[in-house]
Amino acid sequence: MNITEFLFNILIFPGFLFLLALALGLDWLDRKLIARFQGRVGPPWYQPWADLLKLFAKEDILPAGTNVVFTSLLPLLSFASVMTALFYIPIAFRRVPSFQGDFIVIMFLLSVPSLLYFLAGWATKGVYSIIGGNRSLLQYFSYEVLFLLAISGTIITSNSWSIEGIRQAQFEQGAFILPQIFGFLLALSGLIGKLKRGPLDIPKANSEVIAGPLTEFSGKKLALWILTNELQTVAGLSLLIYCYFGNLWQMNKLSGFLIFSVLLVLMQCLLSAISAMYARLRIDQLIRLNWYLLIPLSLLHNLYLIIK
Amino acid sequence: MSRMVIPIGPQHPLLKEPLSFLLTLEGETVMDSSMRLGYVHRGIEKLAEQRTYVQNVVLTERICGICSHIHTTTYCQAVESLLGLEVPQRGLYIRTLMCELERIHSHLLWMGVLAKNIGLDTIFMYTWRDREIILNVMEEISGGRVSHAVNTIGGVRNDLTKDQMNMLKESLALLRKRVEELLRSIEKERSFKIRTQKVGYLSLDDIKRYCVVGPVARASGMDIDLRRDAPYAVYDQLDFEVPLMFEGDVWARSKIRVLEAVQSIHICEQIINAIPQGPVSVKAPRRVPAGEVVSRSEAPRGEVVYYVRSDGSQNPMRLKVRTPTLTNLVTLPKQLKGLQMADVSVVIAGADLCIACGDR
Amino acid sequence: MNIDLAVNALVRQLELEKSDICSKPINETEIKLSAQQLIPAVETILDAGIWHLSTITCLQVADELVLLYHFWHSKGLTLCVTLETEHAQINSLTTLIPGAEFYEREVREMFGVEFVGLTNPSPLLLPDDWQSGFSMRSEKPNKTESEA
Amino acid sequence: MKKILNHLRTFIYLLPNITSVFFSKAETIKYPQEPSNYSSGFRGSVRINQQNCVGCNACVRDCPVSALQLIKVSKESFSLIHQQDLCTYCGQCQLSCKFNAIYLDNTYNQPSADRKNFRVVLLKKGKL
Repeated sequence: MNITEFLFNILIFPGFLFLLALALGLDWLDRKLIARFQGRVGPPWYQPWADLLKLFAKEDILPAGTNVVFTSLLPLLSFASVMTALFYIPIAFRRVPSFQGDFIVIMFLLSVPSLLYFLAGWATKGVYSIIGGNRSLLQYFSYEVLFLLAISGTIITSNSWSIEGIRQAQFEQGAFILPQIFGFLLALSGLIGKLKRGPLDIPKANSEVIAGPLTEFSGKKLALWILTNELQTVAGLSLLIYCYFGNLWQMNKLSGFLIFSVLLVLMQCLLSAISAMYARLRIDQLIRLNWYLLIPLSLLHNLYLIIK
Repeated sequence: MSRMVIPIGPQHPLLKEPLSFLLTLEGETVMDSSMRLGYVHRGIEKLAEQRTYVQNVVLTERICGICSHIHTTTYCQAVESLLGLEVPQRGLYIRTLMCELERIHSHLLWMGVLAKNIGLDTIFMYTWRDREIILNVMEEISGGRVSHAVNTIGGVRNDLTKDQMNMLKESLALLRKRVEELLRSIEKERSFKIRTQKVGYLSLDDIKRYCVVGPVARASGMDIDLRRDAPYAVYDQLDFEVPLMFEGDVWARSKIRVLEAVQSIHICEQIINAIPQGPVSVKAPRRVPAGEVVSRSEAPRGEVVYYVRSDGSQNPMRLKVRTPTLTNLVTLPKQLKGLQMADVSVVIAGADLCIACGDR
Repeated sequence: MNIDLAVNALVRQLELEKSDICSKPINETEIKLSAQQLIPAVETILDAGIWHLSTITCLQVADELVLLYHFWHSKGLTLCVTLETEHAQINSLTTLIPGAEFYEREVREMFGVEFVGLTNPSPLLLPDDWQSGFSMRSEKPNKTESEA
Repeated sequence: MKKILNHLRTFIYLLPNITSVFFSKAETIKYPQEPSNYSSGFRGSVRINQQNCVGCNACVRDCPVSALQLIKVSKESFSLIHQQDLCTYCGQCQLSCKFNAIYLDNTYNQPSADRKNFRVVLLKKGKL
């Protein structure tokens, strides 16, 4: 591999620029869809780009008494961890280094931003940030378990700890979406909590805690946080697609890319519809729902898969 | 657990108007709260003493941006009774029509704010979309979307034309469909119900002790409505029901408001069918004889009280305005105590605050 | 129980004279009381089942402050109490009617009437450091009213 | 069975609504592309009938915000000035005028960055 090809891979395709376009495209789709569900026109396609550019150009203000280095590191670290996770997820028709256990690595890397999000709340010392941070940690302990338990149904069936292994298993056994539809739905609800989308946008509920931990952030740091969240959406959705629809396309083919895109858009539609349909839950209601209902359900689901 | 004091307001996304709360939190639970008003205090009562009765009609309209018409209605009623004027029936009918349109508009607006505060933006957009129908009708009739300037001492300014009545009829038919759909949604939608039920409970006894009025009182089972109990304008000639609920929580308040909007549509339809022909206003003298009067009417949020005292000159000697928001505000510390932080927004929205009214 | 019965009960208990009672437009009855009679009068009214205090109006007539307590129960009932402008003082109603708190606080700020026993006397509308006196008091205290 | 279905339906209650709205036209308008139109009765700007005005001062007296100003030299020569930045467009002047001289119509004033532009001389009669 020569240096130009390497740089092209890192920066443009399938690296940074492509992922950015994908993330912002999904963001636009989300906003447009919710707007249409609510009877509005919605933003034009370049709106997320414009927002991002504007934020990068804005002045960066932090409250007095906060540690500048620490607060700058937080969004950078979370951005970096999501980008690293995306390196291991085979987006579109890209081959990635796959090894036994890369699933665990991805799960870890995807949960790092949530922890940093909580730290951001404590680092900026605003009352709303602290409440938002506490909420995000509480939410982390409920949805993360749910997401992991639900998606591990596919690991049990495929008997593999790598994404490629799960995908290969589906070529033999058929897509997991049909036999494991409940597991898929549970994983999706876990993902909603992970992405802090409505109706589980409790840590950043704007009628209560303004913007949660991000209240005091502005400018480039806020832009990085937002970008992280959008990239997390891409990562989470493609993880679900690989685990549940893995056999629908071949790698390294244009048709594969198209099928993958269609699936991604459909999943985004589902997420948008869900966030348009429900009111935000209260944090205690969420925890009760998760630990009394959804997590026992996913445990039962896994138990059933093991016995079978 | 350590206590934390968090400010809500004067600027906060939850509040649409400035009001300051200081909540003492223990974890996520509200232990104590204190409240301050006055961020939009404009001294309207004092200002009114320096203006003529005619100018005050426009001034009282500026007290509130949502229920502007009811303020002028109550004020004009007071001055008319001091003058001993008999307002023509057609004028009274148009006045009542605007009151009811405004009630629908206010209730829909409020419903949207509640839905927005619990994160159900879809309902917010739908109710504000439906509210736009009413605003268009009101603009067509009066020439203003919010400040209608329909009332004048001695009657109303605008007459209803045939075209306007037809437009009104069509809009009301569409609106009835939409409001009934909204009623079904708040009865059925699960996440809405679990967020609003059993939140902000007020018992019948609390209602009496705090002198609460309007939909908040009616949601706790207090059967009080000035339109029926002390009819003004032409309410004694109209047929309507006063919905009543006994749960006393925010969900009951939201349902009762939508039920009232349905009743208001019913009243508007009656008015269109029954409106008599004739003049809409009589000429009023500029000087008002000395005397005092207390005028009451039922605003969308409850009882509005105007006290006007005249000393025989062109200017009122004292104009006192009591708006329903104040009665609801008094109960807030009681409602908030022991709640989750997330429910604060629900309770504050449920009280249907209009701070500009409260401050005056 | 309606307003007329409450008025009769008031007359019996406080031994009021006929001239203290007058009727006003829009179904309103006004009763003149002295400052000491207010609390027993409100107790009588509450016993009679009239729980709704609409508002408290304060106004300045010549060098006197007039407090008007507007009650309502299908019809209006106004209790009228006259106070001296200097060191105006009256018992608070908040123990009987907690809902009167805001009205009393407002009158206290705007007219300087001291309510004895007010549960929460902190400022409501004006800033904490307000020092410009009582803004609703008349600038021309000599302006007299020509009663009709 | 029907009861269970109804119960399940409450979990996705808004789904029919949002799908039907999704496929219908948007309620909001793209502002600069689609002009918003005002109703015939909309109170947009203050106009005057030059012939009818006699300079009686009725509108100036009743204006709640003192947005009108009458400069009167004699019975024949006077001018009426309208301060648009003070005006609330309440329509009281139209109501007070006995000669149908001053009225409000539904044309709309464009905003301006300069205060001078808001001072409009509605009428100039005679020698001032």
